[in-house]
Amino acid sequence: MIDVDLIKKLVDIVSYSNIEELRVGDRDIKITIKKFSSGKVYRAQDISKEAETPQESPRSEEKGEEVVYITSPIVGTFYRAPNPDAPPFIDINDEVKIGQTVCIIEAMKLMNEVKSDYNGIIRKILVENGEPVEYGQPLFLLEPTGENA
Amino acid sequence: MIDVDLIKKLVDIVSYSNIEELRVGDRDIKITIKKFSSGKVYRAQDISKEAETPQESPRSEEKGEEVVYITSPIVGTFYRAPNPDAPPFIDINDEVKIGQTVCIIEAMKLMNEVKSDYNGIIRKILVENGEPVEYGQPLFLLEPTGENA
Amino acid sequence: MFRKILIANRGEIALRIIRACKLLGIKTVLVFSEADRYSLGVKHADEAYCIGPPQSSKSYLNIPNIIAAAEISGADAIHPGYGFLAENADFAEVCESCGIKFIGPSSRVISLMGDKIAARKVMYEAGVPVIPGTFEPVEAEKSALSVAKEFGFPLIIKAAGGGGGRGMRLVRDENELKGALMVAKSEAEAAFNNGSVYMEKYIEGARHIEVQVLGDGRGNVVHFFERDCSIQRRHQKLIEESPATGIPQRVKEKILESAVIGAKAINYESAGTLEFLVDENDNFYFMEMNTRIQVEHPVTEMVTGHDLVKYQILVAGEESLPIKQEDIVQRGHAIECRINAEDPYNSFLPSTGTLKLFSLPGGPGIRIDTAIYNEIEITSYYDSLIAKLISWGLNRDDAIARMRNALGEFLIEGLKTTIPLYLQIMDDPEYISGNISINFLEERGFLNEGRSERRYLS
Amino acid sequence: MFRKILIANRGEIALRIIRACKLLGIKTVLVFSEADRYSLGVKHADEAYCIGPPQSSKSYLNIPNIIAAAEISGADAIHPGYGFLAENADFAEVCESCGIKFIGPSSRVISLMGDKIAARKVMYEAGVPVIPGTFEPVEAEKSALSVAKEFGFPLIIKAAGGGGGRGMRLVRDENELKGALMVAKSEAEAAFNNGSVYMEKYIEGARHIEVQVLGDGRGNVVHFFERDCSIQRRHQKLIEESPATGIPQRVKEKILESAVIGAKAINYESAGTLEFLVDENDNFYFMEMNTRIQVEHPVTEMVTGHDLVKYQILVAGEESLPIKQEDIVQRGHAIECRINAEDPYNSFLPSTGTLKLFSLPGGPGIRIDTAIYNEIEITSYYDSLIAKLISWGLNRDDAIARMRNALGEFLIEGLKTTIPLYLQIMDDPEYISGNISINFLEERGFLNEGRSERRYLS
Repeated sequence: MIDVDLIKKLVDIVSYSNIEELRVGDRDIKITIKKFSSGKVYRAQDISKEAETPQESPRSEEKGEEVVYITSPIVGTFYRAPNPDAPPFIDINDEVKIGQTVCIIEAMKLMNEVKSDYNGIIRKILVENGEPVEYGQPLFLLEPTGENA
Repeated sequence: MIDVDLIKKLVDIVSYSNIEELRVGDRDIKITIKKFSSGKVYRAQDISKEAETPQESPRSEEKGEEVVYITSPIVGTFYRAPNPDAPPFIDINDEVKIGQTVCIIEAMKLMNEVKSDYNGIIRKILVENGEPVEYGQPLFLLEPTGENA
Repeated sequence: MFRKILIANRGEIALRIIRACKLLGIKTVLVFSEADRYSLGVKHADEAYCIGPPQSSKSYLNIPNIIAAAEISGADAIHPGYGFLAENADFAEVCESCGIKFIGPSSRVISLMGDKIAARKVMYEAGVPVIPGTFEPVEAEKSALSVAKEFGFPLIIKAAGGGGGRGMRLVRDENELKGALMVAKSEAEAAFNNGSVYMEKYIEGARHIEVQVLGDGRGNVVHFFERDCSIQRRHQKLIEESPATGIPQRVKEKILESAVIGAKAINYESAGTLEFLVDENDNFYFMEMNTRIQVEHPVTEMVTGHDLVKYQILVAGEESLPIKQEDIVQRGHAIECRINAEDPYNSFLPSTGTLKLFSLPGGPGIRIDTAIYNEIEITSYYDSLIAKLISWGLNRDDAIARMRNALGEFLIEGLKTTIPLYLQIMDDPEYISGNISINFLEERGFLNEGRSERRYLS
Repeated sequence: MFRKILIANRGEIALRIIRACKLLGIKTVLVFSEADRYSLGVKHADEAYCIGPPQSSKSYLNIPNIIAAAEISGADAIHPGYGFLAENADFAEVCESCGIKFIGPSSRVISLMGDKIAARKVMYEAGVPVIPGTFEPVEAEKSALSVAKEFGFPLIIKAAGGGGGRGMRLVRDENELKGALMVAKSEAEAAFNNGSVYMEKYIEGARHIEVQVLGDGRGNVVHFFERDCSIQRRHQKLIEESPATGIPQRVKEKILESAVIGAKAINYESAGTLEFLVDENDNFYFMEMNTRIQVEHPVTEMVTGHDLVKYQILVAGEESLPIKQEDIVQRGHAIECRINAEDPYNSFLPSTGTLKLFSLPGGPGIRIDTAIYNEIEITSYYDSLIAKLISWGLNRDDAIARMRNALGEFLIEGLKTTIPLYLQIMDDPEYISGNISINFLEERGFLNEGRSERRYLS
């Protein structure tokens, strides 16, 4: 049984202390308390900035399901369609195949097609049309289907 | 059962200490205390210097027996006897009483008697005759006997 | 020259003195309290001795233990830094009687300048302009009233025994006089063990200008130009700069000349500072003299290139000036911000805790004097200064721009500091234009209404 | 003036450029590799974009991604720092064609000075003394032999395509000539994609003296005096100082004059450095020109007080010199030690790992340019420079004493660094007396016999 009150108390204890890690066991007690393992360097104002940057890892767990990301291979401006009047290459819930063009990234006046490395279904589009993207930035979240080499 | 008060006490112990890790066991006790795997700042040449400085705590565990230290209340030069021709105030295995003079510390040409705060038996003399001592430096290690207020 | 110097201080100034000693090849002994066992000073000194528990009264003010540490280590001189025993004539006298050179002026001069009334008198007699006021202690309301009639309101009542705002009262009219006199006397008695007070005319909208001098104790004195320390809160300096801006060159020269005259009049030895008030019409008045190295000495070092602590030691050891006046030349502009562990938005309440230090500023024109390092504990035992950040530029605008950037480069956590306040000041148009006075922080709205904000004149 | 500058670099020089931009009120965009996401530069820049994986070839040398980052951020200029793309004429040309100002000389001048043979010729024709040698590539053994007969042994074969010791061979006699020529050519081909080599007389016991210049691209050039960078290992500078010591004033003046003549001859724009060798008889010879800001520029800044990176930006933005020659004045002496993550007692093997930083030096006369902070990981992707420590004093002895002390104040763990070597050098009587040459480290026994110690001329 999970005792919420207990957890809250433990969280408070850690929050208002100088420790960084607390492990609690049971079946005749096992407690580990750690103070400052190291810590990354953030100023307060950086934390939000950092939080905006999605993880670069192309594979990541979300809600227990396996998902993958298509990330930007270059720096430039993200476009969902080949030109302003055309329909987007793909939309949410579309199925994509390996090698299929999913978007265009414009850089130095060149239109660079980005192709999917996965078979799967588009579950999220992570960048607005016309927005700048950096190298490695996740563009689409896919639920993989079938074979993914 | 997990005892929140116990945990809070342990957290306080860690927070307001110089240790970095505390592990508490059970089933006939298992305690691990780690002091600064990282935090403290020593250059290589400092480590020996630091190692020479005994702990200031008047009470400390050693080989499972309880021992106490008589520490220097002032800065000066340590003398075991009232003058060079006299026998030392006390020697190893002597019994001392609270208030008994155990040594002299010379400072600014004045001889300051140091008296024992404990009843006990002298087990170690930690400073050589004529050596300088700093404030709080352990001078004698005692095995306490009888009543120690 | 000295073989070994004992440093009777802590924090950044202890490190500063160690650096000067190493420049001169002199060994260092640092004394420390139990709270400072893991300080950088202890790490960098050649020897270090614990002299007592954390409380200053039992450690850094413990004269017998400090002298004993000098004896057992064989130190032949003691540098007192600033604060603690730096202006304690008794300590200087004990050093003298023990054959240990006190790096500073003689106990006689410390006493003389420590008595603010006597100091006023000496300076006045030497021809240095002093603030209009009394040259004797003011005892009773009746004599206070006659003084008030002579000089007019507003007036300030000050303690003869010391500075820093304690025992000080601004009196705007006759009704306030009696009460202010009583409170000032009892505050002075409590703070300095000396209930004597004196009265001065209050100088409106004044700037705090001080002159760094160095004397050899034989009547030879050089100056290192002036500092403007007007940015204060309750007589605590927060920002200092050199040169002073907005004061005509001829007035500056008069002030420098007066400072040298004053220091010569007392055969001053060592580094010292004569503090002046400069009013809106550029009249200037001697206020008091500090007979020690000051917190803000780095701005002078940045501008002149000279090492004041080194010179302090050289003068003490060789009894002659290591430098001629014509070799002291200003270049550019320097600003110091005192980074205090205080909450500038909550009555400057001291902030304590374990500091997480990630990164300190650096690069061109930036100097930091600090003893902080990652995971050091900032306690309430000592003053709240954790770092001095000094910026330099070829002109004041560059010094301000570099200061602004360097303040932003501080990456520390775990404590509130005065950094956010300084960032605001560096963007303040009045500060940037050099339009500052000792009322700057109040007038520009940088001081919140803290609960004890008005305890002292501010 | 520029509104926003993109910085195409990393580490301390990225921070250095950010500081100069902040001084000028210009916004900054930093590009970074995945290895540098948590760098101080990323924290302190106004904007930052990831441009590739850790390998330089895919990030800091990735021209399309860097230009794209300038486009999406709206940067109107790019500062290349040193290394990476700083002397890449193609990159400068791409910037020019995209309407982004490259902060440095034109691609034409970069190309010209990048071709070491062409540079020799231009300087020779301008009247700058060059090392006796060839003005054309040396192709075959036969022509090499005739050159050798003209100038005599020992000789050096150098690559036309670049510096830094690669493609360089010392030839002591005729027997070594053929083999050395072949090896040098193939090494030059591999390193610079250009197998052209040329030959110069070897100057015995020379000192490396270089002159910092700043030009406006219209024939106006000022110099910021000289630096002595003789303390080198395999043509990698380790310690630099300004002014040079032990060279007669009239010779220094000739060198400075030659440097200005040379820079004017190519209508040089931006900050640049002309490198000279000075032999034991105080003859001096132009070696090559670096068309970028250099690692060692801080020693010049400490001595002159001028901000070279600021001036680089001003010249690029305003196309005129921000300073007159007569306003550039030397004060005191500055020394820089390059703190590298290398084991000086094991062939300078790079040291990688997580750095634990406790405390960096500070106080009077100390400047640090570094991007390290506690727990940062030092990888093998980039060069091993982790910090530049610069000391300044009114004279060279004070600068040395402060450097010695500051080196001792470094409290870092987790990596081997060159600090212990520098501590030894600061105590070396020959170094202290200023008796240095490019063979100093070898002659004074500071180099162990490392396994690849003799791969390059040393």
